[in-house]
Amino acid sequence: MAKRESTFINMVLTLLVVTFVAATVLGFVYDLTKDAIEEAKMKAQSEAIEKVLPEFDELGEAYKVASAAGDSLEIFPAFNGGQLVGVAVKTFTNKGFSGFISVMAGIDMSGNLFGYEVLEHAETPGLGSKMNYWFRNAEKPSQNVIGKNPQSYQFEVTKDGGDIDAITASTITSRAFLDALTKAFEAYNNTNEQLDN
Amino acid sequence: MNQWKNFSKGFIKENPVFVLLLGMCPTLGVTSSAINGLGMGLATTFVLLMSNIVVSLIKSQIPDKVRIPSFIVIIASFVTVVQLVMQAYMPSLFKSLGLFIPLIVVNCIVLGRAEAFASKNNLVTSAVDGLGIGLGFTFALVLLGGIRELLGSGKLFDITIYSENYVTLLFVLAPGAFIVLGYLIAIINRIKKD
Amino acid sequence: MSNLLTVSPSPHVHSDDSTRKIMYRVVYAMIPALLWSVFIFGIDALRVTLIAVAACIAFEYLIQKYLMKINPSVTDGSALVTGILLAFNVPAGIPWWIIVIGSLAAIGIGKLSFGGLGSNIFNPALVGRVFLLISFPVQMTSWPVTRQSDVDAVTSATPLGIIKEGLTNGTPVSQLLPDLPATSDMLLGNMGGSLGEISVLLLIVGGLYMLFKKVITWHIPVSIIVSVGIIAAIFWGAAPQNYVNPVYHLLTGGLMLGAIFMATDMVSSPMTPKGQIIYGVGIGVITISIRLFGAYPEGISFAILIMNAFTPLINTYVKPKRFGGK
Amino acid sequence: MNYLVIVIGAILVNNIVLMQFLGICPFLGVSKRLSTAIGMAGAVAFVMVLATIVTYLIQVYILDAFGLAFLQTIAFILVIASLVQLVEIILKKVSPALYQALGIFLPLITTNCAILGVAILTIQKEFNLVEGVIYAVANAIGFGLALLLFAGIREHMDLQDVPKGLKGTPIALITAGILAMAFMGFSGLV
Amino acid sequence: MLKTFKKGGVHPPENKLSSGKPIEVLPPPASVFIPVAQHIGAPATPVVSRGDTVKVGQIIAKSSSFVSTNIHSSVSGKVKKVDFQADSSGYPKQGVFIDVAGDEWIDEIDRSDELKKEFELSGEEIVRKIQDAGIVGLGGATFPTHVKLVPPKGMKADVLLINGVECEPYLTSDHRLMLEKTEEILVGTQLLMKALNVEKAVIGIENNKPDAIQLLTEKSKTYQGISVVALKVKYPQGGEKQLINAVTGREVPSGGLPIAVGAVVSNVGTAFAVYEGIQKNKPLFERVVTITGKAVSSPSNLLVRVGTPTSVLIEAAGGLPENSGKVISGGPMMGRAIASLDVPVTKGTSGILLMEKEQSKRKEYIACIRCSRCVSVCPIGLEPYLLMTLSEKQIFDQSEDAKIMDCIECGSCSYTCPSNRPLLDYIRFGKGKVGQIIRSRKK
Amino acid sequence: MSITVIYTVATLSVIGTSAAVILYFVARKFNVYEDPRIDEVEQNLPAANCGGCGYAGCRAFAEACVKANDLSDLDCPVGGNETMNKVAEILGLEAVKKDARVAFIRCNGTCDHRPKTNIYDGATTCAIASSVYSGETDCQWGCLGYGDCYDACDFDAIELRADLGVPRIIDDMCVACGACVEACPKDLIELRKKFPKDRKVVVACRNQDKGGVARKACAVACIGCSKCEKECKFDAITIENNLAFIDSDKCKLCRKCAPVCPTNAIIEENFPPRKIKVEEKEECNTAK
Ligand SMILES: Cc1cc2nc3c(=O)[nH]c(=O)nc-3n(C[C@H](O)[C@H](O)[C@H](O)COP(=O)(O)O)c2cc1C
Ligand SMILES: Cc1cc2nc3c(=O)[nH]c(=O)nc-3n(C[C@H](O)[C@H](O)[C@H](O)COP(=O)(O)O)c2cc1C
Ligand SMILES: Cc1cc2nc3c(=O)[nH]c(=O)nc-3n(C[C@H](O)[C@H](O)[C@H](O)COP(=O)(O)O)c2cc1C
Ligand SMILES: Cc1cc2nc3c(=O)[nH]c(=O)nc-3n(C[C@H](O)[C@H](O)[C@H](O)CO)c2cc1C
Ligand code: SF4
Ligand code: SF4
Ligand code: SF4
Ligand code: SF4
Ligand code: FES
Repeated sequence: MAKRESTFINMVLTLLVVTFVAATVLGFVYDLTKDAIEEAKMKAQSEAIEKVLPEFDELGEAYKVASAAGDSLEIFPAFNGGQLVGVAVKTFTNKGFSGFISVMAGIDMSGNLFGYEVLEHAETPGLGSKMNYWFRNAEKPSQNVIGKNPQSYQFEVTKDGGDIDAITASTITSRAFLDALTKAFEAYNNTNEQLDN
Repeated sequence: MNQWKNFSKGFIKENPVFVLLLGMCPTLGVTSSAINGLGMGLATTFVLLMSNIVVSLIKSQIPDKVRIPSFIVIIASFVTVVQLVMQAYMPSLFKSLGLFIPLIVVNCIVLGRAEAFASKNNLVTSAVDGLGIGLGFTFALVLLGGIRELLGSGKLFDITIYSENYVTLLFVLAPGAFIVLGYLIAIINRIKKD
Repeated sequence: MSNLLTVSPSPHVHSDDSTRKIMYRVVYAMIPALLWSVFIFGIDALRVTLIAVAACIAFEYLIQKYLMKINPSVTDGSALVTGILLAFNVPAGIPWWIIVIGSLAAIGIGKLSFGGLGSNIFNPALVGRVFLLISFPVQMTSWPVTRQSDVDAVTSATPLGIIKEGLTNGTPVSQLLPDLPATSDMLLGNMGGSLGEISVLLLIVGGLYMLFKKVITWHIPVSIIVSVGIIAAIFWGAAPQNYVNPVYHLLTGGLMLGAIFMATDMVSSPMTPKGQIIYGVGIGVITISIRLFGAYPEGISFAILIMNAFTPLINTYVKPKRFGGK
Repeated sequence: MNYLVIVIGAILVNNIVLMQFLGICPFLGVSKRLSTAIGMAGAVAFVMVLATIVTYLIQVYILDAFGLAFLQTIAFILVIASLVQLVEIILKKVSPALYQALGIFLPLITTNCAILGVAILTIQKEFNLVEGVIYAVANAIGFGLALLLFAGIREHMDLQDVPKGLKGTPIALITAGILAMAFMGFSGLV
Repeated sequence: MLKTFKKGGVHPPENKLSSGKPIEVLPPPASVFIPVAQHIGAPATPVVSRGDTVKVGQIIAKSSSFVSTNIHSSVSGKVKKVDFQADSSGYPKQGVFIDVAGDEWIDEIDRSDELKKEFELSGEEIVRKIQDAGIVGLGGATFPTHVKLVPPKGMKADVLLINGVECEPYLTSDHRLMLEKTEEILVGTQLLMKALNVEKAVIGIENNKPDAIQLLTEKSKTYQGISVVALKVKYPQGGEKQLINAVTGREVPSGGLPIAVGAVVSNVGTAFAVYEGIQKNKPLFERVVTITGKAVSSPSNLLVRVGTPTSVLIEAAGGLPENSGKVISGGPMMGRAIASLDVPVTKGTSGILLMEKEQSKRKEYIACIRCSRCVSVCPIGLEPYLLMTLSEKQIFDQSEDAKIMDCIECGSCSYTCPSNRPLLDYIRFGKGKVGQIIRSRKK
Repeated sequence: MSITVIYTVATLSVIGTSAAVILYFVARKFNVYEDPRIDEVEQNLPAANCGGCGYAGCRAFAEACVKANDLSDLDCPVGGNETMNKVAEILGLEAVKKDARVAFIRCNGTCDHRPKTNIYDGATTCAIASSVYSGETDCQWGCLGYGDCYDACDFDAIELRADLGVPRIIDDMCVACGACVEACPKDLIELRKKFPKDRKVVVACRNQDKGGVARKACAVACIGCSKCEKECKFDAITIENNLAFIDSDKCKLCRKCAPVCPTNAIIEENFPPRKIKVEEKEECNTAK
C-alpha cells in the first residue's frame, strides 16, 4: 500500500476530509444526544425533588425567590391532586470546606424539613461527604434535621450553641450544610409572605 | 501474531499502567473507587478500540506529516462521542469522572497505540490490540480503585465490607493514589520477573 | 595467619562517637518529657509509647529480614527514636491498632522504602503522624483529659484548637483568653495535646542536653522559633483581637517538639549551617501560615515534611564555603 | 474573584500535580535531573499560558458564539497540538539555544494533561481572560514547584540505595504520595 | 585567643608518649635498602652497581630532572644489588641494597658538634647546595626543597613559614628537634630566607609544645626577622594551607600553590637539614624518627640512617609487642600502614607507630546519617559524604565539580564520621580517577 | 441536517485546515535539517546504553556511526556483528567483521596457590586496595578479589568465588563489552578470541617479577622460563618482562604448551581430559 506523499495539497485535503467526517459524525451524535442530555439533567433534579417531598403527582411552575442574603433560590411547588403538599428549595452555600455545596431541601406544609438531597459538593470523601446521610439518621435525633424547623430548633452546630450535632471532624461542612438549610427556610418564608400577600 | 497473545499482553506484560507507565493522570485521578475505575477504563477502551480500528483502516491514505494531527482529530471525536453519550445516559458516572473524560484525548496510551501499532498493522490485529490494551488499562484501574476503596472507605463496588470506623481515609485521598500505585507497580514488577 | 599485620588506608584512628550513641542520646533527651506525660496522662502514655516503639522495631526487623532480605539494622537505635517520637505525636488515648498502622507507615513507607537509615527524604515519624492525622482525623484529635482538669469531661481541646475554633467563629481574642491555659501551665505542660508535646520546659531541657552533647546544632531550632515568634508578633501587633499573643504559638502545638526533636533529624535536614537556617525559617513560615490561615490548628508536622522535600534542593544549591574558593 | 486566592489555591492548596493529578507523565518522566526539570517547567509554563489564552478566545468567540460547547475537547486539542508544533518549529530556527533548553520537551507537552486540563478548567471555573491567565501562570508555577522539588529529591535518591523492586517509578510515586500528604497541610488556606 | 585556621579541624587524643625522650642515635644496621625514589618527582638514577664500595654521604643515585634530587648512601659498605623491594607505599620500588661494613664517612662532612652561624653564600649558591645535598621536605610530602625555593616566574614570596606544628598525634620528632637543635634550626631558617630573598620568617608551633615555643621565642630574638607564633591545638594545623591561614590569615586559592599568596612553608626538620647540608656539608641521609605506640615498651626518638629496616627500629624500642596488629609509617592520621617490617626508613619517615590488635581493626561501617559532621570538620570546606558516594557510584564529573581535587587527604572526615564510613578511602580513589580524567583532557 | 451539524462541520474544518496551512508554511520557512538516519541506526541498536562502544549511550553511538565514513573503529559489542551489519546496511557502508571475544581473568592466584602475608582492612574495592598497596599476598600483580570487575559487569557474566578468592567469568553470559577490563586496576582481564565450546589455552598470570620472586609469592606464577614459547609451533607465545603471553588470535588450541609449564601457569579449559600424567594438575585445581 503506497503512502500518500506529504505534498501541500494532500496534507490540507487529508486534514480537511478527516475533520469534515469527524465533524459530521459529531454533529449527528450531538443532535441525537442533545435531548437525552437535557432530560438526564431534568431527571436528576426531579428525582431529587421526589426524594425530598411527600408523594405528589404534579410539579408546579418553578420560580425564584430572594433569600435574606440576597441570593435568589429556585423553588418548586409540588401538588398532589391539585393540593400543594410542599415545596422543594434548591439551595446552596459557599462556606463548605471546599467551597460550593448545593442541596435540594424539601419543606412540607407544616413548615418542617421533609427531606434533603445533596446535589453537588466537593467535600472530602469520608469526612465532609458524610453529610449525604449524617443529618437524616433517624436513630440519632441530635444530629437529625428531618422534621425539624428553624423556629423550634436552632439550626447551628452544638459547638456554636445550636441544636444539631456536627459530623465528627467536619464541623466546617456541617456549618455550611446548616447554612444552606437556613437559607432555604428563609426563602421559603419569603415565599409564604408572597403567597400571603 | 497470535491474536490471543496480542490480546492478553495488555494485562501484565505490557500493561499500560504498571509497565508502560502511560496514562497516569486518569489512573490516579479517578480511582477513588472501583466503579469509577471501571467506568473510566471502559470509556478509554472504547476510544482505544475505535481509534485503532479507524486508524488502521485509513492509515495508507494519510500523508506522514499530518499523521499526528489526523490521529488526534479522530481520537478527539471518539472522546467527544463518549462524552456526549455518557452525559446523556450515565450522568452520575460522568459527574464523578469529571475532567478526566475529555482528558482521554491526551492519554498517551491512545495516541501511542494509534501511532505505534494501528498505523502499522491490519484491522483485526489493531482492534484486538486496542481491546487488549484497553482492558488491561481497565484492569489496572479497577485493581487500583478496588484497593483504594477497600482500604479507604471499607467498601468494594459500593458494597460495605467493614465498618467505616476502621477505614484509613488517606487511601481515598490524593496521597493514597500515589502510594498504592507505587507499591502496586513494585509488586507487579516482581510478579513479572518470576 | 593471626600474626599477620593489618593494612588499611589512613586515618588509622577514629573518634569514639558512633551513630548508635547519637541515637541513644536522643532517647535520653526525650525521657524527661516522656515521664512528664506519664504523670499527666497516666499509664496510657506509657502504653502508647511502648506499642509504638515495639511496632517500629518489629516492622524494621521484619521488613528488612523478609522483604528486603538484608541484615536487619535495628540495633542502630534509629527505629527506637522514630517509635518514641511517633508516640509523642499522638493523643494518649489512641487505640492500639492506629499506632501500629502509624508505625507501619513511618517505618515501611517513610523509611525502609527509601532504603532505610540515612536514605529517607522525609522524617519517618512525621510521615507516620501525618498519615494518621489524615486517615483518622477523629481519633487523632480526641485529646484525653489531663489529670488536673474537670472530672466529667471525656476529651479536652488543645490551646491551639480552642484558638482556631474561636477565631474562625469570629470570637475576639479577649473572649477566648479565659479558656486558654496560663503561660506557666503551658511551660510546665499542664494542658491538652499530644503526649510528648505538652511539657515545653522539659523538651527544652532535652534540647539543651543534645546541644551540649553535640547531637544537634542550634541553627534549626533557633531559626524555627525565631521566625514563628516574629511573624506571630507582627500579626498580633497589627490586630490583637484577631491574632493571639506569640507566646501561645511558641509554647503550644508541638512547636518545641518539632523544632527541637523532629526538624533536627539529621537525615532529612540540610547539611550546612546556612542551609539549616533556610530550612528552619521555611518551617517557621509554613507553620505559622497554616496555623493562622489554614484549616489545621497546628502546622509544624506539615511544615517539616514540606521542608524535608526542599532539603535536597537546599543541599544542591547551598554549599559550604570552600577554602580558597571565590 | 480575588487574584491571591487563585494563585495560592492553584500553587499550594490544589496543586495541579499533587492534588489534581494533571501532568503526571512529565512529572514522573522528566524529573530525573534538575537541569531537565527546569527546562520542562519553563516549557510548560510558556505553552500553558499561551494555550490558555488561545483556547479562551476560541471558546468565547467561536464555540460559545455558535452554541458548539460540545466541541470543546476536539477544538482545544487541535489548537494545542498545532500551537506546540508551531512553537517548536519557530524556536528551533529562531533560537537554537532556547530550543536546546526547552524545545526538546515540547513534543511531550502535547500529550500533557496539564495543558488541556488547565484550558478546560479555566472555562469551567468561568474565569475571565485576566483571571484565566493568572490561573494558568499559577498552575505553571505549581507544576514547576512540584517538578523541581521532585527532581531534587530524585537526584538525591539516585545516590541512595533504594530497594531493588522500588527503584525508579515506584519510589517516585511513593515520594509523590508523601509530598501530597504534606501539601494537604495547606488545605483550607484559601 | 590563640591563632588557628578558620575552617574545620578535629582534635584527636594527642598521645605524645615520647615527647620527653631525647633523641638517641641509632647505630647503622647490618644492611640497608635505600630506595632511589624518596621524594615527589622523578626517581633518581642509580650510579652504583653490585660490588661497589660506598662511604657514608656518597652519592649513589643522581637527580634525573629538576623536580628530583640526589640520593646519598647512609652507610659505608658494599653494594649487594640494585633491585626492587616494597617501601612504605606498599609497592616494590627500585633501590640500592648495601651490606654495612664499618662507618666511614666521606671527608667533606664536618662531623663536629660546633654551631656554625655565619655564612657568605649567595641565594643561588644556597639553592644549588640544597639540591646537591638531596634535601627534601621532611614534613611528610618529601617535595624537593630546592624547587620550592625558586618561585615560578612572576611570583614572589614575602614570608617563610617554618612548620613546627607537628599536629599528628603520637609523633614527637619535630618537637625533640626543636628542643635539641634550636639554634641550628634558626640558622637553617636564615639560610632559607636568604635563598628565598624574604625578610620575614615565622615559626608556627602548636600550644601543646610550650617548652619548644618558649625556647625558640627566646633564641630567635637574636635572629633578625624570625618570630614564633603559638597556635591552638587542632589537626590538621600542620597542613601548609592551614598553617598559612592560621599564621597570616591568607587563603591559598583552590588548586593554587602557597606561593600564590606569597608564602613558602618548610618543616623544622627541613630547616635543620638545610643547616647541616650547607654549614656542615652533610647531605640528607639520616633523620629523626619517633617510634611509638601504646604497647611499645620504650617509645623513643631515634636518629636513624635512611634505609634502615623498620624491624631494626622496633627492636631498638623494645621489640614488637605481642599483640601488634598494625605498623604505621608516619602518624595515625596520615601515615601509611605497612605490610612488612622490611620496609626501610626514608627521608619522609617521621615516625613508626605500632598499634595494638584491637585498635587495628576498623569498625564495620553503616549508612551515612547525614549528620554533616564530616562537612563541618573538613578544613577545605568539601562535602566528604557526597564525594564518597559519588566515588562509589563512579560519577566523576560531579565529584570534579564538587572540588574533590582540593582534598588534602587529612582524614578528619573519616576520623569523625559516627557511622565509621571510609570517606577518605573513597575520596582518594575518586581523586585518582578525576586526576586521570583531567590529565587526559589536557592531552 | 440540522444547523448544529453545519456549524460543527464548518468550525472544525476551518480550525483544522487553517492549522494545517499555517503549520505547513511555518514548517517550510523554519525548516532545520536533522539526519533521519540517526533515528534509524538507533532503532537497530540494542538500547543497553552500556557504553561498551566507548560512547555516551546508544544515541551518541548512532550519531557517531552516521558521521563516520568508515565503521572499522566503531563496534557495538553487545549487538555484535549482526547489529553492525545492519547499521552498515542503513548507512551503505562496510562493516568490519570481528571475531567473537570473551573476557578472561589472567590470574589463578587462588587461596591455596598464594599465601596471605597481611590483612587488608580498608574499603573493599580493588581500586582502593590497589591504591593503598600491592595486596594481601606477596604477588603485586595478582587479583585482589574485591570484585570491581563483578560490579562493572552489567551482564551477570562474572561470579565471585569466595572459595577461590578470585572471580571467574561465565563465558556464556559475557558479551565482551570490556567494562571489566576497564574496571580491573591490576589490568588482569583480557578480551580473548572465543573458540568453539569455549575452549581456551591461557597463561593465567600477570606476574612480571623474576622467577624466584614470582614463585615464592605464588605456586602457579609464570616464571618466564620460555619453555612454552619454544614448544609453540604457531608463534602464538611471546615472553616479555618475565611473563609469557598467548595471543589468542594465533593460538590453534594444540595444547602442546600446557604440559611443559613447570608451574602449571597455563590453563586449558573445556577440553576432553588428557590421558597421560596430567591427573596431578587436575587434582591441584580441584583441591577445594
Ligand atoms: C485533607 C482534609 C480534608 C478535610 N475535609 C474536611 C471536610 O470535607 N469537611 C470538614 O468539615 N472538615 C474537613 N477537614 C477537617 C478540618 O480541617 C477541621 O479539622 C475540622 O473541620 C474542624 O474540626 P472538628 O470538626 O473536629 O471540630 C479536613 C481536613 C483535612 C486535612
Ligand atoms: C607539581 C608541583 C609543583 C610544585 N611547585 C612548587 C613551587 O613552584 N613552589 C613551591 O613553593 N612549592 C611547590 N610545590 C610544593 C607544594 O607547595 C607543597 O609544598 C608540597 O606538595 C608538599 O606539601 P604538603 O606536605 O602540604 O602536601 C609543588 C608541588 C607540586 C606537586
Ligand atoms: C593534613 C596535613 C598535615 C600535615 N601536618 C604537618 C605537620 O604537622 N608538620 C609538618 O611539618 N608538616 C605537616 N604537613 C606537611 C605540610 O603541608 C607541608 O608540606 C610541610 O610543612 C612543608 O614543609 P617541607 O616541605 O619542609 O616538608 C602536613 C600536611 C598535611 C596535608
Ligand atoms: C537529633 C535527631 C532527631 C531525630 N528525629 C527524628 C524524627 O523526628 N523522626 C524520626 O523518625 N527519627 C528521628 N531520628 C532518628 C533517625 O535519624 C531517623 O529515624 C532517620 O530519619 C531514619 O533514617 C532523629 C535522630 C536524631 C539524631
Ligand atoms: S580528607 Fe579531604 S575531604 Fe576529608 S576532611 Fe580532609 S580535606 Fe576534607
Ligand atoms: S560524618 Fe559520616 S554520617 Fe555524618 S554526614 Fe559525614 S559521612 Fe555521613
Ligand atoms: S565479563 Fe567483562 S567483558 Fe564480559 S560482559 Fe562482563 S564486563 Fe563485559
Ligand atoms: S577487578 Fe581485577 S583485581 Fe579486582 S577482583 Fe576483578 S580481576 Fe581481581
Ligand atoms: S496522562 Fe496526564 S500527562 Fe500523561
